[in-house]
Amino acid sequence: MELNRRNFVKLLVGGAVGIQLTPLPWKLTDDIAIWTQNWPWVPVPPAGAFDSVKSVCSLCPGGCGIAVRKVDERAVKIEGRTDYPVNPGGICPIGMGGLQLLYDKDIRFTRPMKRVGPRGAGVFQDISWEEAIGTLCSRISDLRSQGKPEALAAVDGSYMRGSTMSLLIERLLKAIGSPNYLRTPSFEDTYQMTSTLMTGREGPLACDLENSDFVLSFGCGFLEGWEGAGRILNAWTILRDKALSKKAKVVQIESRASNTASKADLWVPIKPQTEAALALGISHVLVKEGLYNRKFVEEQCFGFDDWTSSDGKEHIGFKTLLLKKYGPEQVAQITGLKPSRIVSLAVDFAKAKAPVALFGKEKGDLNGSLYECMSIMALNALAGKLNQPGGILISDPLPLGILPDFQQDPVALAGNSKPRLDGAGSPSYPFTRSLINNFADTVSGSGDSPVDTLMVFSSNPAFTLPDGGRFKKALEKIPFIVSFSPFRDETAFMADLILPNHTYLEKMDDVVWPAALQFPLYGLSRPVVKPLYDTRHSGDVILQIAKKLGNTIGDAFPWGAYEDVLKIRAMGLFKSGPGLVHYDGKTQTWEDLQVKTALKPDYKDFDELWKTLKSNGLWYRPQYATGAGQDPFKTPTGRFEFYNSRIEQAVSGNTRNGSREEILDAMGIHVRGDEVFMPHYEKPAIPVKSSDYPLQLVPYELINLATSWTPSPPFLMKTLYDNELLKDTSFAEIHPRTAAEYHLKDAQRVWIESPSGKVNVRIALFEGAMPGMVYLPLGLGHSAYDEFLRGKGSNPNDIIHPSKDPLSGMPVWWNTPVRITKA
Amino acid sequence: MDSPLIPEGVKRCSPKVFFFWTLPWLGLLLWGGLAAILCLWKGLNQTNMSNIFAFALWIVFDLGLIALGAGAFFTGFLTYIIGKKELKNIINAAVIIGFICYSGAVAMLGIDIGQPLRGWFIFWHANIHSMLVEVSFCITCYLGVLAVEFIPIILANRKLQEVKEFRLFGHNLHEIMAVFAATGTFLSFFHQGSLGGMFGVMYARPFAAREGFYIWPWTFFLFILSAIAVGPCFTILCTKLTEAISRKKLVPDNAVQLLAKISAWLLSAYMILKIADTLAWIYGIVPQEGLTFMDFFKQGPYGVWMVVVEIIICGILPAIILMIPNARKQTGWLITASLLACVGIILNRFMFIIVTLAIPVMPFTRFWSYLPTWQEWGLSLAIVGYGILLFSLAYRYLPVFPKELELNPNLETRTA
Amino acid sequence: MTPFSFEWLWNVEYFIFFGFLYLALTVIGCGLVFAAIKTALQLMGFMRERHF
Amino acid sequence: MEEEHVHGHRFGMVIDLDKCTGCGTCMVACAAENNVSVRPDESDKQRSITWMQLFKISNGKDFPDTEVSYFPRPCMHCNHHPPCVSVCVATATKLDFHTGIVSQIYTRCIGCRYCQAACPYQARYFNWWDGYFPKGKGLDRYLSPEVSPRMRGVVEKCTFCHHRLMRAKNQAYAEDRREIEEDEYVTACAEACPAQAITFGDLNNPEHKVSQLIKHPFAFRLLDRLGTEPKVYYLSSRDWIRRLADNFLPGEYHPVVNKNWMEREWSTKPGRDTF
Amino acid sequence: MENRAKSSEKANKGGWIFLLLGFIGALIVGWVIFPMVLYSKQPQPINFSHAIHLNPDKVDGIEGDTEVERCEYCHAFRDDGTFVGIPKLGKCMECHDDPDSPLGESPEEVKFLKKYVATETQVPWLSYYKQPECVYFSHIAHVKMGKEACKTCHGDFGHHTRLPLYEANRITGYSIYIWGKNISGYGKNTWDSMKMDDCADCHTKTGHEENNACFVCHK
Repeated sequence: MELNRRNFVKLLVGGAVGIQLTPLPWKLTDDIAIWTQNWPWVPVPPAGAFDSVKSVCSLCPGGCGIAVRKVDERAVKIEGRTDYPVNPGGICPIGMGGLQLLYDKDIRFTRPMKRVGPRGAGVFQDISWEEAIGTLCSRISDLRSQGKPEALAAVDGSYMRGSTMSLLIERLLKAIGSPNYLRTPSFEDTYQMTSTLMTGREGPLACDLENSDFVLSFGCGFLEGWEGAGRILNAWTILRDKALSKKAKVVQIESRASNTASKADLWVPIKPQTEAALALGISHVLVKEGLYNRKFVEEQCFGFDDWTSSDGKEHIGFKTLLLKKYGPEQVAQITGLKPSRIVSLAVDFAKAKAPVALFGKEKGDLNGSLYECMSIMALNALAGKLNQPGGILISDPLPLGILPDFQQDPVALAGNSKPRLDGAGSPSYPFTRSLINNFADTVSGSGDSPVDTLMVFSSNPAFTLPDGGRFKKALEKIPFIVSFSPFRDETAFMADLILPNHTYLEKMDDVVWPAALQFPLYGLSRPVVKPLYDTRHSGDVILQIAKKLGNTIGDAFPWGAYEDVLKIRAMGLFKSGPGLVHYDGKTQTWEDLQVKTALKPDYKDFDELWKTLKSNGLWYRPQYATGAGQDPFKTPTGRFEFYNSRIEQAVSGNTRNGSREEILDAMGIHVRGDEVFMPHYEKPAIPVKSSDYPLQLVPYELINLATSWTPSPPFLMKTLYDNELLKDTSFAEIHPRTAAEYHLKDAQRVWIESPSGKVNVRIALFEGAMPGMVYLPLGLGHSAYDEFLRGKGSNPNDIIHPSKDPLSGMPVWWNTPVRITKA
Repeated sequence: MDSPLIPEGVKRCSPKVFFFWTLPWLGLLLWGGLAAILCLWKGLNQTNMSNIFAFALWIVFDLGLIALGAGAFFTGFLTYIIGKKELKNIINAAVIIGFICYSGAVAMLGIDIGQPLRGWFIFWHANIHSMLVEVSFCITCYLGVLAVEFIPIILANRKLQEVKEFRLFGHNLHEIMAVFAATGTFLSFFHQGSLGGMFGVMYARPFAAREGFYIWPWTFFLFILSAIAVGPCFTILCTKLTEAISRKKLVPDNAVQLLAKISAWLLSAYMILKIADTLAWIYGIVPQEGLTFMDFFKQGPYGVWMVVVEIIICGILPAIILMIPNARKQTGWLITASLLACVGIILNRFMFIIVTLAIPVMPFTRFWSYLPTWQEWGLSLAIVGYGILLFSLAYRYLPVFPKELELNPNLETRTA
Repeated sequence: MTPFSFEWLWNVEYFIFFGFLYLALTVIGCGLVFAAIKTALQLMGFMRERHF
Repeated sequence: MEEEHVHGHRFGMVIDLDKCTGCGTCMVACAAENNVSVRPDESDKQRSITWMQLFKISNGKDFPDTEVSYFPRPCMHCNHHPPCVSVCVATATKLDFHTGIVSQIYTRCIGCRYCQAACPYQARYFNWWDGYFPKGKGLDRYLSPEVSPRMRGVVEKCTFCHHRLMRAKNQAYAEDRREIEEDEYVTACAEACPAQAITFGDLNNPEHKVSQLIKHPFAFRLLDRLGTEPKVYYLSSRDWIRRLADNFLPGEYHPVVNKNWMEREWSTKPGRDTF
Repeated sequence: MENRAKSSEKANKGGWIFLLLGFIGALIVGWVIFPMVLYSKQPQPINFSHAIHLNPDKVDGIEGDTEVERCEYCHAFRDDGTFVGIPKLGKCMECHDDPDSPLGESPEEVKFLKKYVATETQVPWLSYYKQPECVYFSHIAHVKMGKEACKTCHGDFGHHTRLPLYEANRITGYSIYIWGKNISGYGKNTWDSMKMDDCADCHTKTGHEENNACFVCHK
């Protein structure tokens, strides 16, 4: 009866049987399964009250309306607004992923900081706002006391020209006394020069895509994010609907079978950067066949026929130039097209009721070529489709309130009178406002940097500039760099002081005339969530800096907060005439644009306008932006100028600085005679032996990758294919035959090498790539941000070897000679 | 020193030798154990399985094991239901092999699913239309049956026999073995079949899809047939292997020969039906879905050669060899044939799993390839190690082969 | 699954499927219990154990 | 299971491939709406989770006749005997006859992946890892409470944003309605598409746009001849795209003749094979 | 051999007791000890008396003719049809607005005013009836469209003067109200447990089988 082994076994057996008759084993089994259903490490999103906050997206010039879905204080989803006239409900993938730019802590600066590690390492130390602003101010005062305020420079990358932030930045520099206000180049710059020169109007590009029936696109990446996807893709859909019933047609002129090229009704593959020649070739046919708009050309254009100037000098006209140099055969030679194709394109263009020829490569967030842009403008003019339905609309800038003038003290006056470091506006580049690539060369060129302090606003030039890394080198020389970026980007990593801005979802800021929109619109974003961290609106920071500097500078900024400045701007809109602050989402703005009936504003007084603007983020005038309808041209001749008097003045006006030859060389213009002053095609000078670099690098953009200063939301990495990015390597698209020449297999690792450097990528064989070209996607190859982007792929900008665009002097980023070697 | 445990009168190697013999297999177990822990702890990202290769090496192993383990139920069926007395001399071995295969398979499945702790949902929330449910039900039940069939063999151990309870219990169980054999046969028929059904019913996967009878696609019956045809071959292989290693005769020839003969007939039958099925598939389903037979082998390493090898070299050939009495009487031929048959069936399972998944169905999707990680290999091989280990132990300590003494009289004297 | 679960459907498929499952389980169970009881009886001497 | 359900709703989708620009907004919208986590390396396409996936296709012609296009592929919510439903061991996925939506219950799924093997559209995704939400990184701060985040080891897939149907119903109930309007229930991808290529609605309701669109001669379905009867339809005027939607033996495919394009309206020879 | 057998026979006498002992022990462990160990108990941050608040003589302002309406006064529906659940502090402060002047004489209220109203911090209530993350439950569908009384699932909570202890399953973290107080999982009232089967049974009984489709209650 003792508890021996045998009985113990019995005890256990009894227990084993008994326990089966209790809930224990069964409940445990169940509960353990339930535990796996509620693992503590799986996040449980807190529930709450749902809400939707209306705002405007400012991640690109597109300026789409967004509605942010919120649960209590959390933003959980971004959706497109259906009550916003730019984008009926849809937005682009980048905007859709925007919340990650807000909440992903590792890509943001959460408070002011100063650099402690070596430049580029991204090692910083927290400091207070007072200290941060103090440091910058004392630096500036020192410069002023040393009498060289011009040693202060600022880079501004805000998308909209004339946005209030840009205004304040330029104003601050002026008040301090530095002319060195720089902008990152964008296609708007090229267009604005073109427009100013040919039409005398300075408004932004406004094109009436929705009403076109023949879109001749010279490399515009409509489906790659051209001028903001929200509106353009909707226009695209409208064109598709018309296309099915053969009412409209899109022709894409591009060297690669991009999405746009593939989805267009016709793909015209031509050699990169011969677009100007093709445009002129088409013009040639129009003129030769008499298909151009005689009335318009005779009544409203200047320099079409040969003419004699007041001094009795004979000048050839645009017509003669076209007929002489741009016959189909000649152009076919240049572009690699069949002459017949050029003719047929011209015929279609002429036949169409509302044709438009458009420019701006890829997304249009990089500059274009001035003469090319002019040639295409000229084509539109010949067809007489300027300010016509479906065409390009010549406009004046948005009538925003102007900030009051202010006193400059002697130091400032002295500083402002100094020449710009980038030579913009100088005889060599008379029409360009900013040449950041020259700036970089000047800085790295001179012994010790002429710039002491550089302020960087909403831009990431160290990554986005197509300059083969020149700007990055320049940064290394600049003693003191201040970044206002909200993101831990490449440029910020070079900075000594960080004054982080809010992200676009945390602040109120303006979107001035969304890119390429055909009617004037002013968008106002608002904070959809309270700022998450100790960041400050750069607008307010500028005001605080000015206050601290005091004197005339302080007086130049009499406002308490950034919002006050915005209010002044809005006042201008109110004064400028009727407008609307509501959009019902039904009436298609692009349909009743021609209605000339006087517009009745939907606000009583300015207060109502301002209140609604702040809550609804919208002011617009649903009418053609044709300024003063009748005579839209404000050129010296009052006409649309094929022969450009301003260039003429710029050249002849400067002959004292050297012979005409020298000046033209300085301008980078190789043609001579009257051709200089007219749209023409110049074969670019390739700086290197083509035998060393037999291939040509053409960077391209993807709509699902952010290529400008804001990082790509991690979500986008899901949308990349594994022949675009594999692990940490990006791909170069080349044609199978080209690959065969170099014995390269698909997905093979190679070096792409240009005079400026080399990148390591894999090969992606693509039949749609033009033989002899190498296509690299922009937007990859970050060395900053967090694990989602850092070290993923290579950045073509690092090896782009830019030549200077004639007359504008801007970087030519679309043809870099390269060679390819196995890695 | 473990001599009191060893069956009376038989000779076994010294404990030392036996210990060293177990080492490599213990090693495999260790490797597998580590892999298993990793997979349970960190999840299946430890493997190279993917959304394309949802099933992979482990499932191939599972199906292989279960097919080869079919010897147990079929021999049991022949012994207890049909009453082939001579098979009594091999039934124990068959049962143990069966137990090893099934327990191994179930263990692997437990790790192969993403949420092992919810495994019992299969039973509690069963979707009776799923072939896999049928499989799970029958496999688990049958594993139970095998355990019950295994118990008397364990209790027959010399030491355990001394305990009266065990002695009686074992004996009583043995008396009603026929009942269990019957149940096992029933269950096995269904899960072997359902395993085939699993792939046949994937009608959206043209490579696997098959027509069928009522709810059962032809693969259902083919898998049963192939399993009972090859199971005995595997039993033969194992016993022959044991004989080779222990260097003595363990099973009277009549038993082996009987099994071989039955295999021969079944294998032939299977081959005929398999070929018929393949043709019906090539000229029926495949064109229906807009494909040709050769389309399946356009991409990737898997070629038509696999089909040829499976059907001719590993199907018809062994069938013929086993069919010829003089051939199967020679150990060499017997083993070759059995081996080929086993390889054939594994190849067959491999094609139904890996190749089916590797072939994209959407015309614009591409072919993906798959290589197992060390974790996957580890777990798979661990089952092998576990099997050998268990069988060795059984052979050493249990009277697995009743006729061992008879067949090796000369050794008797030398045992202590 | 038992007929008490809401997922249970009262149709023939369920009867057949689970019928067989529970049948198999019962047979195995009964087999074991039978052997066990018989052993017990024999141990307690209520039942003669055949000698072997 | 076999029963055809004419009663109730039958929600479905029509995707116009002429309009689809391959921008990927649908993919992002889907991931953002449904709490799909992003891993540091999403280039492992065999394991990355994209309920809505864009397949890039090419007509395979050489320069300059090359053309690319895209197949946005959500779950097809097969209407007839969905391959995945009948094989699921734990009844974790079911076809609801009253909505036509194929549900997937993550807490029921045991991760056997049989459904993945059975689905020819690669529409099902296994959670090889736990969601990537490092502590303090903030990636969990934009998660929506309307969709439960998944744990490692279970299969997930497109649900036609079922929670949006629930949202719409709640709204309707609050307004004393039982039925919901066409525009009240739209999937996140359809709503987000900037080119409005995706239309969503009730295929059983003749009023709804989808049930008209599917009658268009250009309408087709993916792998139609398998007999899965997807509730996702596609439209394309381009022949090579329609041909890629299914497997065809030589001579089996019959092009849809598009009269509009046949008349040579434009003087330029269009380089498209639909002409 | 022989005597060894004998000794074993001897030791066997009364062996059955142990068998029985094990059996009974197991029963006790399974039915008594296990439930005690399984659940953790913790009190609510402060006590709240539904009874007082629902008693028109004690508290006025909580209007509503039917009981449901009175419940909805605090546990309200939003305009989009979603359910507030346990009201946020703001709702309480509609009446308890002044931290220094209690409306009743309960010390708990003083505590509430000092600790939460004064500092405007939300009360960390422990929700007895919280369904797990995987469950989607529409109150409006049941209460407004289905005309179900609150007590059908929540029991007669309106007459509690004290909030019961919050008991959570240590393994699953579920409130005991989900599985039910009875460890065996059985209960006689509709509100005794909130398992999936309970929902489904009710759907079936009330003739809404279609609502047993998975996605109706899972998200």
